[in-house]
Amino acid sequence: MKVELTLFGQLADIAGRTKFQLQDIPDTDTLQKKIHEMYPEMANMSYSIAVNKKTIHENTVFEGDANVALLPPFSGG
Amino acid sequence: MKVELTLFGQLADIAGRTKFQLQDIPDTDTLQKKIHEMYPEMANMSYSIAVNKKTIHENTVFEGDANVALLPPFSGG
Amino acid sequence: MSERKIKNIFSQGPIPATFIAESIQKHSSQTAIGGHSIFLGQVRADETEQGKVKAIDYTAFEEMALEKMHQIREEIFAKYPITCMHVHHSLGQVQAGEICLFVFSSSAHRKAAIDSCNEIVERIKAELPIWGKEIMENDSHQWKVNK
Amino acid sequence: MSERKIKNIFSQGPIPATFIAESIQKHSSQTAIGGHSIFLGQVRADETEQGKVKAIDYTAFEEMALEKMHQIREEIFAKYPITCMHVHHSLGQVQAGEICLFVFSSSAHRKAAIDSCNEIVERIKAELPIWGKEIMENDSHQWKVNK
Repeated sequence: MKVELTLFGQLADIAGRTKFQLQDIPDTDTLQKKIHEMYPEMANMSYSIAVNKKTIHENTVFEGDANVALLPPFSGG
Repeated sequence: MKVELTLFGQLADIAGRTKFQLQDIPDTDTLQKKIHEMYPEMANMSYSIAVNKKTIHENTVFEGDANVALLPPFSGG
Repeated sequence: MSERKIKNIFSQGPIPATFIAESIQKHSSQTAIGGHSIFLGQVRADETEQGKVKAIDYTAFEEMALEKMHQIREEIFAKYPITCMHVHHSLGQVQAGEICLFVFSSSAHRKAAIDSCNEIVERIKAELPIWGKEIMENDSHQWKVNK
Repeated sequence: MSERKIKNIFSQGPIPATFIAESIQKHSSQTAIGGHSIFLGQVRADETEQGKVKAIDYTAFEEMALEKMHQIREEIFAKYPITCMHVHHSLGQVQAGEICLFVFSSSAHRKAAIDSCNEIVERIKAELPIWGKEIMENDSHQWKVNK
């Protein structure tokens, strides 16, 4: 199972890239843990998670490959 | 003492004119009575009275010549 | 009493969209502004008992309206932290589909612009001595009543 | 689910005043409309700890933003008796003083246009995945935070 990750705003700045893939991630809690290991700075940041373009509000198990986006607080308009 | 009267909207339609003068009118109550004698239709109409461009809310005695306007309900915008 | 001059708000005929664009464009040099709120009144082709409205013919007690508008302007500036406000109202004939009222309020943050614009519109409709005569397609007419 | 298509709201760079005028002008054929409410967001030259803002560079998660906007549109049409609504948001760089957001709502009577326009603006700011990076005159930058 493959997670295609997209980062926006300040999160992309920190990662130095906007897209990458992670393998063998069963759910969003595991994903977040992994991300915070890779980029400790993100552990203290506020962001939301969208799985296949829907914002999730609790741990979500991936049922097959997933597109996941990490979304910093919005500042449009 | 002279009252210079200006009529707007439907009131001007009824009078068939927008301006005329009346003499020897001491106050707005007398003025209204006179107007309603001249144009009985106006007695049943809702309008406000402005003396020298200020809307009045009770009988007002003229202190010298006055400009009086009869204002139907507003419908700007 | 404030030093602001009494501004004219009236112009003959409809308010062109290009005039609105120019007014917006002029604010690009005011870089403290973060939000503009605009209200436009457009003449409706209402179906009435007298017929279908094709235009409204506006008249006003101009001097009194401008004095009243001046007072409203002062009160709005005192009440809201806005950068500027502009009001334009048509006189004479405005056809159905054309713009007869343009209210434009700007501020650093959106709330003041939005709230002041709404209040200006309400006060214009309630307090300015302006009258609209609805002209029907069959050339009969009736005096408009604001709700 | 409604039949309305998902509309694009994004365009590159600032929203020109002439575009706004054209949008207003197009509504002159819709003679059931009595009021238009417009909100414009303009980039502010804020003084920040990092320096003075000269531009905002907007990015968005476009597909998600358009799906969300579609849902907002459906809900607004269900809630308010409006004739039409239009939303345009900039992507890329918008200089201080330029327009980055254009929300336009129209209805027979003013209340629905005004209330829906306000609600659309609030929802855009709160719910659409769009980010503004403030570019300073000294070319440093910081990510904008909506209040």
